[in-house]
Amino acid sequence: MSLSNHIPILIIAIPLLAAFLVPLVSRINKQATGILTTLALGVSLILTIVLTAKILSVGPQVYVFGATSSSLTLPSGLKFPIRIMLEVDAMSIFMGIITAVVSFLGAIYSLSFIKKYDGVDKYYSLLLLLTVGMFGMEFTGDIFNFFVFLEIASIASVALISFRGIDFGEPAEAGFKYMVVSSISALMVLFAVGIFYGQYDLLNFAAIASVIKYSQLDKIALGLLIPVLAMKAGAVPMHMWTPDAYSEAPAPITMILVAASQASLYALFRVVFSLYNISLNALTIGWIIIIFGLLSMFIGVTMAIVQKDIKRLMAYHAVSQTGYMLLGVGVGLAVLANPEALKDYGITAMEGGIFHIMNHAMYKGLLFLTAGALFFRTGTRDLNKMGGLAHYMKYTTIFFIIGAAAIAGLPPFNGFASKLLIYESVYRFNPLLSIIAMVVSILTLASFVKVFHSAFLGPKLPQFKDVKETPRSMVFAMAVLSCIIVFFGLFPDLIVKNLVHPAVISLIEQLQYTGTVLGGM
Amino acid sequence: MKKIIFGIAFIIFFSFLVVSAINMRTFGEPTLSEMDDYFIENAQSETGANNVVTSIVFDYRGFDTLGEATVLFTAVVGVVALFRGVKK
Amino acid sequence: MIGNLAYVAVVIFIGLGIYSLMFKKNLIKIAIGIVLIENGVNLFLITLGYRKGAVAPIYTQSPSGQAMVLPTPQALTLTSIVIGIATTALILSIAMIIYKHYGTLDTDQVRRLKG
Amino acid sequence: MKGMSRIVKTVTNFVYGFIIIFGFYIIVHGHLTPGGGFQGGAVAGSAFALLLVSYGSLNSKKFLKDDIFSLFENFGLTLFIILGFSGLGITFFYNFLANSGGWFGDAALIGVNPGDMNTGGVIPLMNIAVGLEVLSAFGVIVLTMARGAEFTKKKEKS
Repeated sequence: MSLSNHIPILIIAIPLLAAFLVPLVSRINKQATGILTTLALGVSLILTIVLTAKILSVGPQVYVFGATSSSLTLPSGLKFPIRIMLEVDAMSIFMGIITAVVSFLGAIYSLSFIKKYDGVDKYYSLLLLLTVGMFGMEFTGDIFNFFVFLEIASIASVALISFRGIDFGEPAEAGFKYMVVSSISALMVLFAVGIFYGQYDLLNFAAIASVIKYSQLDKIALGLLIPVLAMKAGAVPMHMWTPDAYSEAPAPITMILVAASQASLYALFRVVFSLYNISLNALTIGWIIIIFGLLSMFIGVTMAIVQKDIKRLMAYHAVSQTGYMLLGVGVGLAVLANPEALKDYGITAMEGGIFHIMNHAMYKGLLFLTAGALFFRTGTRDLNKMGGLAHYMKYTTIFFIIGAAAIAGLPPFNGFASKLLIYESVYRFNPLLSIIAMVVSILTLASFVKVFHSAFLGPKLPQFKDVKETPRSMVFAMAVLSCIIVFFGLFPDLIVKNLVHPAVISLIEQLQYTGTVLGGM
Repeated sequence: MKKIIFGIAFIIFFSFLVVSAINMRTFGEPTLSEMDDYFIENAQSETGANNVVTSIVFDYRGFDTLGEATVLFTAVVGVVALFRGVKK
Repeated sequence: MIGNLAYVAVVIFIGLGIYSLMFKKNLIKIAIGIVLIENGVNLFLITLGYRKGAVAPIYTQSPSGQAMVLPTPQALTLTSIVIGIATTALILSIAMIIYKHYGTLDTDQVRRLKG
Repeated sequence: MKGMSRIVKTVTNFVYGFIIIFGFYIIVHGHLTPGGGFQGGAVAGSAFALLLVSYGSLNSKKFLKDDIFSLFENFGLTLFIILGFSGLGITFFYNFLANSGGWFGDAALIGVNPGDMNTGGVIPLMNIAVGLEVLSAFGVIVLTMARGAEFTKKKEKS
């Protein structure tokens, strides 16, 4: 069917078309905007799953814009591509699945969550644009195009963070901080694009990767890209925006923001592995990323324990969990040079790190949705004011237990699966790192027990007596997430073998990435 | 104390930029320009437009411009969403 | 060194933007800093695309027989200028709202989210 | 903000039409002369800023209605993405009108030529769509921020 090789662009174009139509539809009737948004994100979720099946069976897909055929990467005998192309390999479709699932459930959750606010059509339009920005960042094979979609995702998330800004001051302040951080990171990415263009006169990831000579300028471009993308992903030295942005945004948006910051983490891995793969001395860069990871883990957890606002606490945990991913992939990168160590534990470390990205998106999303449910019913996020909610909100309590157990890495849940992979492989690399990781995991469990006790247990408080369970659409979204968490927890090797492993291989083998573009097909 | 850390970070950042400016090829003589020469020669025949820059913006790199228009649309929706309470 | 004096000038321009972003206390000055960096990076892109003694890449009544400047940086800069407008519009509206709720634009007082 | 003096208002009444026409000229001739959708839209957008500044945001509600702007903006954007989709038979942004003899389809003479309007394939249509979108985007942003400035002038501690 002719449309089958147009899937990569349809995943991006359908939510974009829906984003443009939502303001027009809202002139007709208000409810239709929510349904249109959920429909558009549902279609792109189905297309993502179809594309995953295609990529795992056939191999990386390339989609060239405006060429006479969708896979004509090198026009008429040239040695370099001139058009923009989407290059979707196992790693980018892995991130694509996370984006599709998280944004679809976010749209369903906000069907009833957002009814309280006015300007609902603008909210849905921005949500669709944020999803388009994330899909674009993950699928594009062109560095300038990556900058454009990074900017779309940043502006849409800033507008969504300060969505409640009209009647409160704090969301505007959080939005301002996030805007400054994402402007600096986007502009330094543009500066690095300028450096690559100035040297090689090319704008395609794969073309530059095949021609890169790791000159003095390329070291500087790498030196610019790593801190800037780590800043966008919320790693420690520049994580100040994370607690504010995650706690002030509406709950479904926070869940999508977690996936958005992981999209820039994916960009960091893409730059390090696919652009610089063999040419950089992997040990030092690997150790830099490991240090970023360790700092994020430790500082994230220690800051989280003292928090009393439930969403700020979860935001600091998001920072510490990002540390796990950086640790896992950093170890994989550090041993990239010697093949037998790579074979021995490097690949399992990377598998743990990348699998942790998906697990984290799932259980952190669930935790933020439960916090949103509490806020939706009780109107407060302060743990001291909450108490005895387990009596009224039974489902939310169950979902919270599943989420908290998953983040702490308790066995039957998915957090355990990826953390175990990280522990055992990092132990062989350097025992101290894995011990720190375990200590951080225990502290995470401690802080979530505290949250569970102060928010859910305790006597029935008088001011919460009319609190009911959350509406059906919110319960449905949380139920789907917990089913995914339990499923991943019970059958981790099913996911690791045929989803995470190809993603890791597609990151490590640079030739597979450049081959699809320069080698034709 | 915060000022000193910010100062050091600024110095490092700025030295990165200055070193990259110094090492960049000399101004006015692009060492490699095959992609641009291809555009200059073939833009007229392939897209039929005299203005090569416009043919790049709308035909060769049209997806950038779609992302571009989306950025502007996001900014407009964001600004309108921020000031939706204004009744005047 | 003389060959790329243009780049050094552009980089100093970007450095000014970063300085005013990091060390200034007023929100509007931070917004100005971002606009400075934005224009600096656009300028950097444009200076990459210059060819000595070349003419604009447009075929309508252009002096024939002259080389043409590289067109791609101009297309990239066109896109990033409009992105600059979008970020500036959003940052200034957020600064306005902060001013309405906090009554001040000084970053030391706009500090309710702590810990 | 308040409107300006009578002189400025009369000059604006006279001038803003020409600015918009000049903006449309740049949009439509985007594929021949330097310019295009974004630059032309910006020039025409400055005419709305001029109207807003001279008449003030308080009583400019009469002739600068922002729901018409947002309607135009959505229309321009949907036209742009439909042009992108219409090439979907082959690939997403395929220039199906270039050198096809139909609308804007003539092949441009290679090398320096006086410039023939009927060339450029999809590019002039995209120019017009983007010009419309940028024009109305500036209108909406300038209007909303002017009203927002009026609204946030009163300092409330909240």
